[in-house]
Amino acid sequence: AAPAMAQDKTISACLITKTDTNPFFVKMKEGATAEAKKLGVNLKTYAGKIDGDNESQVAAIETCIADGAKGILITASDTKAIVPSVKKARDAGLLVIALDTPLDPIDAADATFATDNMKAGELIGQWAKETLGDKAKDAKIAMLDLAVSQPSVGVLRDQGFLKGFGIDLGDPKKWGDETDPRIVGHEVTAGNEEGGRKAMETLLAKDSGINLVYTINEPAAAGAYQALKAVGMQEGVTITSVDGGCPGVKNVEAGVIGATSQQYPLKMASLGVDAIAQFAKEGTKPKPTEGKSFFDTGVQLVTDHPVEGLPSIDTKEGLKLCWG
Amino acid sequence: MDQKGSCVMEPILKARGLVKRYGKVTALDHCDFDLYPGEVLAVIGDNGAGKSSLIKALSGAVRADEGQIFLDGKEMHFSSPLDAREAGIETVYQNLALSPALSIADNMFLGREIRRSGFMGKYLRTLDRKTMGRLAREKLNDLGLLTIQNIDQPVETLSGGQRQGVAVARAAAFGSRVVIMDEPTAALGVKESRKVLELIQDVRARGLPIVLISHNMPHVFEVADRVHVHRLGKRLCVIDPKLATMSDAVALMTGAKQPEASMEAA
Amino acid sequence: MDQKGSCVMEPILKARGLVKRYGKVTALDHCDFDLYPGEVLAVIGDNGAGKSSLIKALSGAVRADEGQIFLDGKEMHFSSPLDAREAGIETVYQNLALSPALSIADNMFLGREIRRSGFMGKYLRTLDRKTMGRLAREKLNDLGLLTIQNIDQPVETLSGGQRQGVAVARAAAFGSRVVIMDEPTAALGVKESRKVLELIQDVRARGLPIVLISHNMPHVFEVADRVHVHRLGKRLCVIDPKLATMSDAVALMTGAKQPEASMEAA
Amino acid sequence: MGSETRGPQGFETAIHSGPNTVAEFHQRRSVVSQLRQLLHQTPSIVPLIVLVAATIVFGIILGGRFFSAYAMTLILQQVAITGIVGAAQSLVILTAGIDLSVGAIMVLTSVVMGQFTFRYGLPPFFSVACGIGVGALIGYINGFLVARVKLPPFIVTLGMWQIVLATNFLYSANETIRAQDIETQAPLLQVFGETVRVGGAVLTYGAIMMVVIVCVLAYVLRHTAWGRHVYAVGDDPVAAELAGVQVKRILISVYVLAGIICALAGWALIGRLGSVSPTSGQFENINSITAVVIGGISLFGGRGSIIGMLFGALIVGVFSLGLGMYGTDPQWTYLLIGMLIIAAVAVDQWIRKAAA
Amino acid sequence: MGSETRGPQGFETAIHSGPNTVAEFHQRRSVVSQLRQLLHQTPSIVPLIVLVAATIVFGIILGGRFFSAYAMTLILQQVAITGIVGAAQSLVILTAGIDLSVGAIMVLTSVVMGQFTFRYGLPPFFSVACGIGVGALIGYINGFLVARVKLPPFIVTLGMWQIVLATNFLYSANETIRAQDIETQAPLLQVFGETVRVGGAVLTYGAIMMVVIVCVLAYVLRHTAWGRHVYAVGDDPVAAELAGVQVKRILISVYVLAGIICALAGWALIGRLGSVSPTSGQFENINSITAVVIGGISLFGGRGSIIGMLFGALIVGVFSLGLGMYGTDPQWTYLLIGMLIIAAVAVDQWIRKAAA
Ligand SMILES: Nc1ncnc2c1ncn2[C@@H]1O[C@H](COP(=O)(O)OP(=O)(O)OP(=O)(O)O)[C@@H](O)[C@H]1O
Ligand SMILES: Nc1ncnc2c1ncn2[C@@H]1O[C@H](COP(=O)(O)OP(=O)(O)OP(=O)(O)O)[C@@H](O)[C@H]1O
Ligand SMILES: [Mg+2]
Ligand SMILES: [Mg+2]
Repeated sequence: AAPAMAQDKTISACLITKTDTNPFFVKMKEGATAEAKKLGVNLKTYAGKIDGDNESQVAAIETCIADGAKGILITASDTKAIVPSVKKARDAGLLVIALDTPLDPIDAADATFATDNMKAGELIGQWAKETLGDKAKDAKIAMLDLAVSQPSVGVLRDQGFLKGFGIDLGDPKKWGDETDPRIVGHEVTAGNEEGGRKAMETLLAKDSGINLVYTINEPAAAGAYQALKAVGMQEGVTITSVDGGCPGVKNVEAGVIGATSQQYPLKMASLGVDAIAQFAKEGTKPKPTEGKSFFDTGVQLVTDHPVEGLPSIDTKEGLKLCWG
Repeated sequence: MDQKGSCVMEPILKARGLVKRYGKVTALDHCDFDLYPGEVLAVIGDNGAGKSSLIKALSGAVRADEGQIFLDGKEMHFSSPLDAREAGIETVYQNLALSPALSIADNMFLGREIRRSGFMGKYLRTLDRKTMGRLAREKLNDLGLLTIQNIDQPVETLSGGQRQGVAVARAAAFGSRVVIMDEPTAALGVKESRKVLELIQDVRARGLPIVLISHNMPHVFEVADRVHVHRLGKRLCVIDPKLATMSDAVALMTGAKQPEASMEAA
Repeated sequence: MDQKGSCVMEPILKARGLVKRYGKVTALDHCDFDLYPGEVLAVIGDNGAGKSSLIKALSGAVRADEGQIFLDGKEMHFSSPLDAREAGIETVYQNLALSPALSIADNMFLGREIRRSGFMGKYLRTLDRKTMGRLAREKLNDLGLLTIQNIDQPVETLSGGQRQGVAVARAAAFGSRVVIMDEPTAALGVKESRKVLELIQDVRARGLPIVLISHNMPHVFEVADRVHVHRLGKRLCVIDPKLATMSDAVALMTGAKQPEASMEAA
Repeated sequence: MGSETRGPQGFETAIHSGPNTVAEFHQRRSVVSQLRQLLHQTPSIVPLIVLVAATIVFGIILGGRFFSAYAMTLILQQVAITGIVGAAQSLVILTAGIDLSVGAIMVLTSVVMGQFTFRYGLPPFFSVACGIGVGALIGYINGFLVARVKLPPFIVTLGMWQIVLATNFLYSANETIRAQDIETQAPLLQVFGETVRVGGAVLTYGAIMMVVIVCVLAYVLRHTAWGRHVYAVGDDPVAAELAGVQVKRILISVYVLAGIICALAGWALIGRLGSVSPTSGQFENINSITAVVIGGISLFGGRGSIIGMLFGALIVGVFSLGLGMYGTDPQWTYLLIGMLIIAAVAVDQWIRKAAA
Repeated sequence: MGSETRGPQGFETAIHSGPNTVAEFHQRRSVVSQLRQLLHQTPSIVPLIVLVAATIVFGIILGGRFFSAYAMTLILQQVAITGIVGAAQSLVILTAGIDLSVGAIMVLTSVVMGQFTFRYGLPPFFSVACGIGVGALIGYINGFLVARVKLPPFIVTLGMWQIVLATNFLYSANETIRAQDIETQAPLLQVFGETVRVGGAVLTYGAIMMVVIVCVLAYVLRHTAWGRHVYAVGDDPVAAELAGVQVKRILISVYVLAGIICALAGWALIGRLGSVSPTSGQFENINSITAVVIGGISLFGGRGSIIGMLFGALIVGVFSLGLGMYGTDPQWTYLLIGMLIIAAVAVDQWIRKAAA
């Protein structure tokens, strides 16, 4: 094991996010930084260059070990590939907490504070199914995914949505292998507005009858909406999304997005920092949520058009809980 | 080694104490230079003596580290070839300075394009290709130098001799004060060289002074009025080709002989 | 226009019906060529007549579209300059073919490096820099061509004349059958040109035949045993400089005159 | 010293009696070589042919959906950003440079336009001007480093790419400005998203701007002294300098203009997205280089036409839309575009080799 | 025709009595110019100085944590992949090319090694050989297109980058092979992750391989004919061809070797990550170019040393680790590295200008 060098009195901790350009991770970082300041923890942040950049995260873990940090909070880009590095950190006596995305296997981390991304997808899938009602049978669905490299969040949300909507998944570990004719197509968006718009336009050109859109996150949804608006179709098409960021919830409020699954990055981050502080002081590790293999920070459906049998909160509530 | 006093005319182009260093090499070592109105001045010297460096300093292509340049007695500070050109000094460089992909006409007018008159030219800055093409053809024909069919063909499609011709014609056509030619015939055949020499005499006949760098002694002694002998980065002496022989010139530039008063130009 | 039959010797280097086209231009138009053992053959012609193209075809630098090349009567198919070199043909190209950043020694041995003997050379393919340096210096000194201090200095630090010298020395030192020189003196001063001419005579004295391309008639008539006149992409005739005059040569290459039997070389 | 007479050397007298023409050669004239010749003279014809061919092939495969006015104009909309940025890239590449920072400049300027309006409450018009100013400034720094400090453009803009992108994220704090807010408070920012409808055809002002920029630049490059000088600089900077072109000034002006065009692209980007998003357009540099290359502009500078770049961008647009509509896996689309790039230059090379 | 005598022209007789030296000039010798001269002769000194200086500065700021054997060797581990890929990149750049596909080749080969073992159940040894074969094949295609079809390396490898990356995603089906599986079933794949400990220093075989590859290539480039030819080709391919270098063969061999080295990097990547992850290393092309450029190898080819590239990679490593430990926001790190790139070439340019 590497020596934990200089025994500073202050506890130091690391936050390693997938990227530092996605607002979700930026907010997570803000939440963690605020909590760290409160607790007097010295928090350093690292990030990959793009979603899927595993190497940078490996280097970041090594840096944290060398730096003598007490614990690491990580949103892994490649949940399997990061495991050996995480093991190295744990062997060196660091507490490793997976945020947002569970590692594979989940017990590779000391604890996981995560959203259930599959669940998040399922919620909007179910909501869409109920909202469309009879029309669900012959819905035309556009799937706006993250990237061709199919990172796990993208796959989980996509497959969750389809599961919730009642579509046969094929291999649940990848998107694009479904045979249901209701799916017009999958396009990638890079999770931003530009990609969202272009992907939507392409799918619209493929089939102008699209009436349901799944988007990987709210920026992509905003882009998709622009594409619909450009052809005057914004009224007849339901857009669903995942994330629950403030601009996203406002878009739900404005009717741009029908429903979104809200997650709580600030909560994950602050819980994580607390756990590391606790671990450093008392050596105790956090426990997972009852009945689950991880600490579920929860996901809630945000919509102003609730459907029967599906718990949801309205946008007013959502705005109170939103991040950034 | 100074210019013998007795000359009544002022030099049109004069340089004093030019120094140019390239890293370890001092290519010009306090070099002087004088060109008188209406004359053909040849510059001769060994390879690497600094002839091209001198010419580049005079034409603004490089900036001398020290020294002064005077045009018609007025000190000039050329910071680019354009400055020198605007002062009326046209140069044919040893490596031609043509843009291969541009047409002959474009090359001839590069940096002095003619705009259309009226609105288009004034506000849209449209070029007057017709006039430029016509003028280019005229100049080339005037000089009888080339039989080029298409003034719009790219220079890269011309043979080496034709390119040399375009470069020489450009300088001769636009030079208003001084024309400088650095080894204009080095790559040329017998016939083509002859045309360039005739051109030099034509230009002199128009009253323009010419600086000619050449390693070809018969050519130098044929057309030059005075011969500037360059050695080790400076002017060794200026000889009169009517008083001195080619052997003298070669002996001087290779260091086999020291300059004698009897050969020097007035 | 064929070679007059009466020659008992077989040409060492012979070409028949070479054709080379560049886009629209036919640079070689069914050109023939003969070089006899031990002679200096000059090739003269206008700019763009196709002299360099001929030389490039003979030395493998370009592949002729049609035609055959024979070395010692055996047909050769050179697909690169290396092939020709391995057959003993060394060439000084018009644009030198030196690598500016490499040292003089590296340049001289480029493509024919000497490896160390023993394990290092055989398995690690280590170069024997010492031997190469020594040989390079010897060759340069032998030829008395240059006073270069440091054999390891990059070629780009040499003056134009010195570079020309390295290229010529390389060809002269390594040529085992034929040495070809394309305008070796074009950029050289009087002194440097003279050295190259002396070198040519040295090489001939060693029994090697030489092909010399030059626009300088006095040089050609000084060293050549026969003169190949090139015109419009083909061999017009071969003249004997002892029978023909420079005027004849110039008249022939410019098309002012048709070849006459009296001037032609045996 | 008998040989030392002045005047022409004796042997030269023969010259004047000779024919006075330069060497001429027979010319071959096969159909193939004539075609090559034509293609060589107007290099933008190749991409045009590819474009038309690709459109027809996709039209046949996909039928009316693809051949609709909507789909056709959609392609124009989709390539608007790449086309505008590609215009900037073309200018730089014509000078034998390359600009890896174009996409980053575009994003940063769009963020500046948005944040100046919303963070500092400046009037939108002024914010747009500031954004354009920022683009010009970054372009100036690039140009200064390339022209005056004489650094290779690849390195300068590689460094600048990272610097500008990092600045963008640091300055924007990764915050998106929502379309609704812009719509209500600063519609000027979205102006290039407005559409003109003619039947089924939907044209955005952004797409129109792209066409206008390309046409203006095509005019400027061909018919003004500045344009000729840009070509001369790219062709051979030393020769251009000696021939009296102010190489440094031209280079700097090219990079500044490229920066300004990128800022216009940033403005158009706001129109296209509705919102201001700091994560968009990071790969516009690769896209624009792809368009330029497929459009037949030489990376060595001095050759090619900006119209070709527009065709290049449209080819990529036709391929991505066509393949997307056909339902190809997006990964296959990437693969095909990769092959397209190589094929495009291979064809170009073939033409050049032949007609040189 | 009196002047037509054979033999030297009369005026030339004077030559032989002259001094027999070439033109010589006075030489200045200031301290600065001598320093410049030294730096010019051994170009890898500049990055070495920067490396040492950066290490010292971070050591002072961060104290013992940074100056530990562990942290120092950690840098070596962290730059191992970039260093190996950078070696491949250096070779290509020395021939005046550029290889944008290096990172993609690396990932694809690591995926091939993993999938051949786990999907098809081939013996790991054989899979590794196949991976290296794939690397060599892609390199060969690059080399063929550059050398024989004469396409610009930038375009060839830009296209190849996209093609290889898409192939990688399609072939791997985006599946990561887990470390545990590799550990139990094919430990050979992870061999470069094994460590050697000397006190606090932890060296992986991967880091050792990087050093070995760089040293071997440094030897080969300097002391074998092939190495000299690589420089000659980068310097002036036409001259090299005429001087008897088999330019095409050298170019192809360089790209093939680069492909093989990238495959070795892919193998080392498995060791470093433990697992086989198809999403890794997409930016290795930019990283390796950065290392090469900071290391002082000229993008115009023919100049620079591969040892400099190693220093360049280490400089980036020192900066990333140092800034990371200091707690800088990652974006600031990118910003500083961007500036570092520009500064590095600016210094290099200064040295060259002076000593040319
Ligand atoms: N750009 C440059 N960088 C470094 N050294 C140079 C440069 N230009 C010229 N030199 C050096 O300056 C000296 C003089 O060169 P210059 O070209 O002026 O000689 P020259 O008399 O024209 O020779 P030539 O007759 O061969 O053309 C030479 O030693 C040359 O190597
Ligand atoms: N690489 C090339 N591409 C296109 N055309 C070429 C090429 N090389 C030569 N040519 C053309 O072929 C013809 C013959 O050229 P070549 O260089 O053989 O002439 P030359 O007799 O050596 O002339 P010079 O005395 O000027 O050196 C010319 O018209 C030239 O423009
Ligand atoms: Mg000169
Ligand atoms: Mg020639």
